[in-house]
Amino acid sequence: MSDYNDEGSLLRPLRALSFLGRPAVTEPLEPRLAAEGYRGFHLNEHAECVGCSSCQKICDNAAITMVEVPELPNDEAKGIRNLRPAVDYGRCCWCALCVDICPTGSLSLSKEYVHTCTQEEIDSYFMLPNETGMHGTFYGKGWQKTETSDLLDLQRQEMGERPAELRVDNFDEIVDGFTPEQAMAEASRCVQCGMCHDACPTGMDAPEYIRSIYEGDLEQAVRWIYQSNPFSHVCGRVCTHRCEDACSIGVRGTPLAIRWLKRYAMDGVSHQRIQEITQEQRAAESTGHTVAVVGAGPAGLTTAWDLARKGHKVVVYESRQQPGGMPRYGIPEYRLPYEMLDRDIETITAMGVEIRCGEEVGKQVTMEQLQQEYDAVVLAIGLHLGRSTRIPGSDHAHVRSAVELLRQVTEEGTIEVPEEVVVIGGGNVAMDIARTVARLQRQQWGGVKTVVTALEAEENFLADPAEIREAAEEGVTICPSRGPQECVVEAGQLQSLRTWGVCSIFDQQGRFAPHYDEGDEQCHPAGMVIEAIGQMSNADQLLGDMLTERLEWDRGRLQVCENGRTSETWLWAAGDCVNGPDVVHAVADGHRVATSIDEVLRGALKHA
Amino acid sequence: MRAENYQQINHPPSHAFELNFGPNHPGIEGNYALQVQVEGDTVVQARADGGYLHRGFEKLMEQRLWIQNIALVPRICVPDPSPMEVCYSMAVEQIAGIEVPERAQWIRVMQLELSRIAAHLFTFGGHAATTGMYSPMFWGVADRDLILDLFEEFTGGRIYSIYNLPGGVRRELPEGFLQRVTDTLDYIESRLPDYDDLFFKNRVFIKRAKGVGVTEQAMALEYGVTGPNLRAAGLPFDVRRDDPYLVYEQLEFEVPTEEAGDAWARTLVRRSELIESIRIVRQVVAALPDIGGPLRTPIPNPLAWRVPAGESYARVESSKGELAYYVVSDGSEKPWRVHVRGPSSMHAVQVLEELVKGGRIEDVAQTMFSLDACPPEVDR
Amino acid sequence: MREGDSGKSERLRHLRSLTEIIDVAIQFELAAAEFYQQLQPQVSKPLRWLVESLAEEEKDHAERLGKLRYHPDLYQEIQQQIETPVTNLRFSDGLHTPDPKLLKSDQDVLQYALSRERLAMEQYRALAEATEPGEVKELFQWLADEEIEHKSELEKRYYALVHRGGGV
Amino acid sequence: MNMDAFTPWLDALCGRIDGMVVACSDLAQRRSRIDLPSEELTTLLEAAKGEMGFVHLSAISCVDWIEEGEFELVYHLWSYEQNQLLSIHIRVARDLGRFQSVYDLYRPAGFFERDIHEMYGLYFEGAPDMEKFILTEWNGPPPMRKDFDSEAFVGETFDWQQYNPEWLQEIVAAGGGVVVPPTEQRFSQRKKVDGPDWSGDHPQAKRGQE
Repeated sequence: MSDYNDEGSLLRPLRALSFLGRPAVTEPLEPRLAAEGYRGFHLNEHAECVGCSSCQKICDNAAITMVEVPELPNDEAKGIRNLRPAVDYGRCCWCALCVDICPTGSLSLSKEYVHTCTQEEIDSYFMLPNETGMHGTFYGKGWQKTETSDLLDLQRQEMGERPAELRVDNFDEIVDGFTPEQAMAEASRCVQCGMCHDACPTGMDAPEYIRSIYEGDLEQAVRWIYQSNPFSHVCGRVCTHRCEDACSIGVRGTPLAIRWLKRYAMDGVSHQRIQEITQEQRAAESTGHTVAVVGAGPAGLTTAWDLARKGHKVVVYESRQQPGGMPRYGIPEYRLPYEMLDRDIETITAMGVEIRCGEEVGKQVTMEQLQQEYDAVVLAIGLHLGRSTRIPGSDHAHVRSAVELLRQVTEEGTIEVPEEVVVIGGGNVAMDIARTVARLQRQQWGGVKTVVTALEAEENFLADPAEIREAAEEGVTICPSRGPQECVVEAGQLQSLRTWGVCSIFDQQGRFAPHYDEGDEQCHPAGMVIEAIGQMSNADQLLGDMLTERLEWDRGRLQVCENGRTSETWLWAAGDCVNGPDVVHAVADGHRVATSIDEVLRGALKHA
Repeated sequence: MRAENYQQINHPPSHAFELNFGPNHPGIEGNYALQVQVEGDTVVQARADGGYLHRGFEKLMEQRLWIQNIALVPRICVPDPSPMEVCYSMAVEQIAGIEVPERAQWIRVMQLELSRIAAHLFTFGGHAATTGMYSPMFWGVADRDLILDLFEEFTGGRIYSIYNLPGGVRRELPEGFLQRVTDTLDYIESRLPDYDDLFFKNRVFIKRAKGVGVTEQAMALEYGVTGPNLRAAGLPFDVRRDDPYLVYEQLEFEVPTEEAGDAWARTLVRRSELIESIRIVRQVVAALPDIGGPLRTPIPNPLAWRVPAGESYARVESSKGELAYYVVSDGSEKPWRVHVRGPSSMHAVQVLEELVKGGRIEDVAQTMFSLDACPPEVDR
Repeated sequence: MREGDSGKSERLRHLRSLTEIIDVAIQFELAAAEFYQQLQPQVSKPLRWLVESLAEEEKDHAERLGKLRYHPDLYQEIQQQIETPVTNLRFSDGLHTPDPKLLKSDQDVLQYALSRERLAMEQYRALAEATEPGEVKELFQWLADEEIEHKSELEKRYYALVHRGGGV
Repeated sequence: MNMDAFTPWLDALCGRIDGMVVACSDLAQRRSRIDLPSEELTTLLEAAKGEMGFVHLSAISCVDWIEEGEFELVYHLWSYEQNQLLSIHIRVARDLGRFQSVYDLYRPAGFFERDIHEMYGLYFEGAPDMEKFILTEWNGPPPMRKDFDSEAFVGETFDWQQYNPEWLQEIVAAGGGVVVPPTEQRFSQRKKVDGPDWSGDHPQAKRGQE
């Protein structure tokens, strides 16, 4: 306690007179720079910013407007928009949350204290931050995102998977799927920028279903997923996930595991309930129109699904014994259990789609018949034939095509494989067959001697990096930059694959033009060589000469308009046979074609 | 109230006059009004009139993401903003069950105490000005600026630090910062004799302040007075010591009191508190180099963060007294309710009305400033 | 002027030999173009565009050589008499026509086109080797390089088709 | 201070007051919560103040549970003797709009009840002063009620500052311009999407160009 009774002194204040003798404190007139880490005005590295709008979402004062700057790049596939934040300093409160949430780290604040102007110059309060700052002079960065201040979780939840030694001798699914905690944590990383939606060929509402997962409402997530994709189990497992390439969290961190989240949502709701949910969207009445779809793969069945839920009668003709197309006959079971594919197909048939298996168009039924019996026909036959390198010796009986072998494994459950196998190709099909063969070798020979040779250097492989890693874990030897020259055959026996080293693979325009180093020759011993390179269809055979002749073609593929309609008004084409191989693209195509057919049929209804 | 809306109170013809203190008045931190009736120089009736700084913070907070409110709350008390963000963060942490890393707790204590020093310096200046002493006013404001320099350096903002997040603090202290804190504290300590000469022990000031605006302990308790104003009436209660938070339990400090409960006693309590705060900051400065670890327990992506349903009542001791946040979550991305219990809402309304009654006109402003009434806390 | 006249006729004499070479080359390209044109209706419709594009390319090549033939620089530059090597006859080998029924796929067509270009390239290279250093040798080498260019262009298409599964 | 007395007192109180529930009591954290019927409030406050020294009414908080049609009133009491904070939760019907004041027991209630009346429209009977304090010139509904949309009010009442700086004019001339105004992304204004719209065709619109 102070001395409350102190009466004070009248003289003590006079001591302050001593200040007259002290030097005056002077401050220079020039503006001084603020401290490191000061929250001044915005700076934005335009080359780093992807226009994701996260800054706008976190801004509690609605101070940020997204402005389209046409001169900047705009690439949906890469997750880059030409939008940039403009800041209204009449609203900004300099909290720097925009900096701390920025997924790319392009935003920072400057070390300037002051901006002021007259009422006439009020427009200067609204500015598009760039690298230099609002006054045209760069004074250095003030507040920048640090590891501590970063508001984003850049690390993906690790997906549990069975270790290589447990998976290499069987075809059980490899990944465990997310636990609820993992899914929640993973979903919480999303900033809802929608880059994934824009990059997805079928425009999946990933931000919405991720949010639903985060909110613990898996049924709602399923509802969002089925908005755009009836192959939800399939895509939750084997989608090429372009969404993840575009994810803005992926700019500095690992992108959200969008595909695994979809898998989680789909697995989290019972098959029964999923069917009930999907039935919500079924049209109440039948339209009386009939549509035939040729090929029960993702494109064909998506078309059928869309048309069926709109009330059209759809019959799908499938030449093989079971529906599913490439997901069944091309993708090994350790990536996609047949049961999950069956569930997707059951959901589709529950919508009223009829699938007739073992009815091959061109044999049991002709296109002409379909044309007569149905109001519209969709060709969705995929690319089921493997290309051959046609190098010397490639006509040997033990030189096989990957797609055919994979199909054989699906149909027969297993095949006999030799002790040494060489695969040609660096795509996902090559990995699929290599890992399948590796498993069969482990079962039949007790060890894995599978070699993958690809023209590409490893960083240019078309296969998913995870596939390459997992293949290596399972004992597959990856030989990048090898150009196949000859399947060496001696005395009628396939001996090996002879390859040359590839010195360069692309020309200056980025086109495929391998150059070989002939001195770098290797012979990979092989009892079987599997070619896993390009794929093609046999559309012309199936269509018949007449129809093939009538139709218009574009560079060897059926010519279709943007809605998938061919030059024949009753015939549409969808999927890989039009676009090249990709499951999610096929689904997107299915939707497009179905929409077009629906419009045409309804138009016909109106005029009739 | 705007001038055009002002209606003169009809009072009986007498020698009583009505005076308006505020809403713009140098004796008020911010905008606030006190309508007083005087007879001669004596105040016979007073009525507080608030709302000039009402920005609807509590309503706004119900419409914003949990962490967006961090940018909002410091604005509720301009002279002492740091307790606002710390208290809000604490309330959210309690609901969400977030442990704050130790280092962050120490840094928060440093922030709070630096803020208290700045706020008290400001109050000294303001109080001095209401008694006609302008040099201490300039000193108070200028020396406070040195603390603001420190804030600028470690939080990125001079006034509104926006330095806390639920879970911890936003960034590491700059290189060599603790030394600069020590230097500034040394300087402020060295200034105290100057303040004593010109202000605390200035006979003129003592004469003016003694016996003005007396809150005896019983009255203080009855009216819910807290903080320095309560301690000036002899009750040694301090939230930091008696309902401890952060790492205050590990710190040594006194809870200074006075008995008289008048304007001077309140100022003396603040002066002692300033010394205690310097003492606390020095302890933090000494301890911090040995306290490693993270600064922040990560929270989920703030754009989606849902704080689990629940409620909490977080209290801190601000420079003005007991500051509390009552926060209710319904489990969504934004608070369902945030109630800010500003300490001034007690001593700036009912207490003030009571204290100026019977006093003299010239003491009204002094009474307000000696209570450290902060209108934005009342208005929110 | 007499000197000039005789110089001119001398050049023309040489020129005729050089232009003859180019003419043969043009004929080769035109023959190829014609072959592809005739092939078109005989292959399946989806392949026609490919055959047509090959015909266009060959026509382009011929035009390019045609431009060279009448290029004024050539008159001035060429100083050397040519002995037309016997290998010239080999051009005709490249003119054999395959059975269109064997050209079932885009890959078949491209393979055939590649073999043609390879043949031409080898032909010019052999001519260049058999010629004394000088302008004519350079001309052959240039022609060989042209064919290498055509061949590598086709190879790129071939790789894109066969190895990357993309369009031709 | 008798720290040991608090818990037995709390237990005993439950026997004395009908419907009183000790929702939680954490002595180490110095926090206890009591839920009780609103008519028992005064009894409890008297007991707390008289028997356990809860002389300090730290605050009265009002929470609008609009869907349940209730206001929750929370009386935060502090005992300087026990060093304990006691939160007393009661619910009053929203429609009724009135409740009894505790001003006689706690003077600070004068401020808090006046504030709640102003902000929520809950009238306290027996309070000395229910005059407006903060919203002197406000004639609208009590703004803290959940059914009052303050942002809509602001939107209707105030203009958005319009800017047209040169840089923006140049961008507009080049074919760009404002794509997403802040209001669209503002958290409080964000459209609440309940679920997918399955009525129409499959949507393909890109988000960036919304």
